[in-house]
Amino acid sequence: MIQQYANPARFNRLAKTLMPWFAWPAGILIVTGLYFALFNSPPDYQQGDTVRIMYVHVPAAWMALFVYTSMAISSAVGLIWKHPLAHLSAQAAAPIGACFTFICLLTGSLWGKPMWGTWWVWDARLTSVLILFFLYLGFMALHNAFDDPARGERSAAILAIIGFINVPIIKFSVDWWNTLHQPASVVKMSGPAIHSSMLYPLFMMAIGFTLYFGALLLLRMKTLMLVRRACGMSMAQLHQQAAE
Amino acid sequence: MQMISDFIAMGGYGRFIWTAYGTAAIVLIGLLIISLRELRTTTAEVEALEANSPRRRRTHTGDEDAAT
Amino acid sequence: MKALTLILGREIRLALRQIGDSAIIVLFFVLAAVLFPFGVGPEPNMLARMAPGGVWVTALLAAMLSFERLFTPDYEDGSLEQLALGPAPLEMVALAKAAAHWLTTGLPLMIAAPLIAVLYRLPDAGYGALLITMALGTPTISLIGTIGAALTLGSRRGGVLLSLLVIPLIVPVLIFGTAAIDAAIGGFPVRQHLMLMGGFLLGALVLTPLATAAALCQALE
Amino acid sequence: MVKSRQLGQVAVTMRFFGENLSCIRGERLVFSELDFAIEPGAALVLTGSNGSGKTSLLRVMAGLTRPSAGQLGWQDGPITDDPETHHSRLHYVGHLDALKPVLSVRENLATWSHLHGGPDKKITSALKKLRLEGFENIPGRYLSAGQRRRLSLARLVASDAPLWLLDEPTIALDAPSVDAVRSLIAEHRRNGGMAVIATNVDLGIADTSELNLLDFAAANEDIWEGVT
Repeated sequence: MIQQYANPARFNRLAKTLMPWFAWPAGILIVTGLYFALFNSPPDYQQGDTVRIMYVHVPAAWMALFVYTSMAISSAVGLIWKHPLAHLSAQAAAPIGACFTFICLLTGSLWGKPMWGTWWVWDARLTSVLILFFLYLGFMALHNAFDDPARGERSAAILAIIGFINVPIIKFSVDWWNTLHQPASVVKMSGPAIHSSMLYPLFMMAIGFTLYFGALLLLRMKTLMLVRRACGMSMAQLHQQAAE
Repeated sequence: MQMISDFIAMGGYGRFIWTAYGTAAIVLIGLLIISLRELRTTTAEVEALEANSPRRRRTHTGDEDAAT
Repeated sequence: MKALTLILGREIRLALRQIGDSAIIVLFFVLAAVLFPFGVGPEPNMLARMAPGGVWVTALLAAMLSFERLFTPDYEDGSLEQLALGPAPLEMVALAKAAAHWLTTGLPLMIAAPLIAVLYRLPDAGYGALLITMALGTPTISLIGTIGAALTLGSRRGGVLLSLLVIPLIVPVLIFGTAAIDAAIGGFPVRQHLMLMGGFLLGALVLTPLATAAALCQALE
Repeated sequence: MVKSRQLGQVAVTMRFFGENLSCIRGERLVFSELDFAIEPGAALVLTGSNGSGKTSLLRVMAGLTRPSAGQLGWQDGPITDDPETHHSRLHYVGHLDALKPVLSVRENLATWSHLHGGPDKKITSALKKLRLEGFENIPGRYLSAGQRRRLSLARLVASDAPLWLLDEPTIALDAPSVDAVRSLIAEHRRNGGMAVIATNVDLGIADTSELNLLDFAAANEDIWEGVT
């Protein structure tokens, strides 16, 4: 086995050991988080119970940005040091990120209807998150538009790096333009502007989602490695017959 | 009984909240199931590939090839 | 620098030999723009209200059509390899290709845009802004388009995929382009929109050749 | 080592070598731990069955494909330090002819030779050497496969480059053209130039060293080996 390339066998063993440490805590945290979110936290004095959508909308939004950032970083690592595992982690993360972005957009609009009276408004934050969703779809579409998987992963990696410019735009869109969307109220210089009884379920859900992402990433990476292995083996057998 | 229907109603916003949680659950659990199924089919495929060219036979043809 | 002019000269000579290609692009622009009044109805102030967006969106789609033919012919007949193996760096090749695309497609679209605006009965105050925003916007579109063309080089459904990748990156140019024309019509100051568009152009001028060169390297590997 | 360009004489007389090269193509290791070195005036012939990596190795030498391991270099340093200088020191003639059907034969050759700094007057002599005189103004689309191949080979002489990388140069060529190519290579080597030729056919070129890609094949190992 060629050592200096990716060492899939070592990663494989690592993934096996890490998997339970991600999967079970994720399940527990999400379940307890849901319990607190739905039963144990107070309704908002203005919004009433619709604020409970926050416990899904906000963690999904954080995850959408977190996953794209991890994709951009692993794509850069893959391109610079020609490390196949890095490309694989970007390819594995893309669908997960796309799902989180979709959840974020959907729950946002479900929260917007009762609060702002409309499903969608062309607001800086919402538009840039929609663009992020298209970037995820673009990454996945570009990835399997080529016959040679190695070619697809490298060109998708470049798109991931170019698209990264959108992440700061999303983060600061609420500050740059006067947006209907609420400015940052958790991660702030002056400390969170939310009461602790609402903050705990929020963090529980956020950490639960992150662990869910970690477990699913390892799982999808293993699948992708097996796909590549199958592709490599069939190519090798092809040349084996050709040589005979 | 009354408490539960209050809970379902969620102060009149029930349909928004439950659709939000419902779709989020469907998407996340759906993704998990799809990923698990993909893993199963790919492992089966690799095992099939490995079966019809076991390591022993491959090195054998390898030697033959080097000899000619 | 000499290499840039050489490659640019080659591109322009090739484009002039096939002048029909850019003529078709402008024809599509006119046709697509003419469709809107049929769809929306000829009522004057509705059309005038819609003129900036209509002209800009159809110009963008027309430019989108020509991106696929940017690298594919050279990639298929081996010229791209020779360009990559030339003494000039790939960034230079990318810049020359973008400039050639702007001259053969962006410029004709810019010339045709006021004519279309007349069909849309754009108020007189808007024409100046339309020309300036097109002057600033079409080069940015050409530059970002070369990234898309390089990324999807050699892929199966190149054209459609290219639009999926490029449109999200071009949305800011469209937003501020139309906003500038609306501001001009309304008599509001146009300066900040044009400054932002100028910023996009300069940013694209510097960054896109790097991305395109990286994408071309992957394509040639 | 005279590095300045002298007209007509190949000035850059340096050794070109590669160490511990390996290349992955489509999830498969095509060759590994491959070393080679070419002295000025020498010719290296790459042999091996189809798919053994001849073209891949040529593209790695040209700098089109990045090797997965190992490095290439001239005596004054690895090619990655200054890719442009490396590119200006070589001509790569692959399977594709880099010919535009709309441009005439002269214009096609001129684009490539000017890019490499070749003077205008050498174009007619290049065409004559490849038996293409009189074709100057014919648009590229009317050329036959052999003529297109000869036009592609004309790039070698239209501008100077010490290293020639030729991928099956004699495909679709008739007998007199093969002789013309053979004499071109011989003259290039007399001027201190170097040539790497990938071919399955015996070209009958005197004292060449040979490199068989199959000696460096990686025994069918794929890089995702250990994954179970």
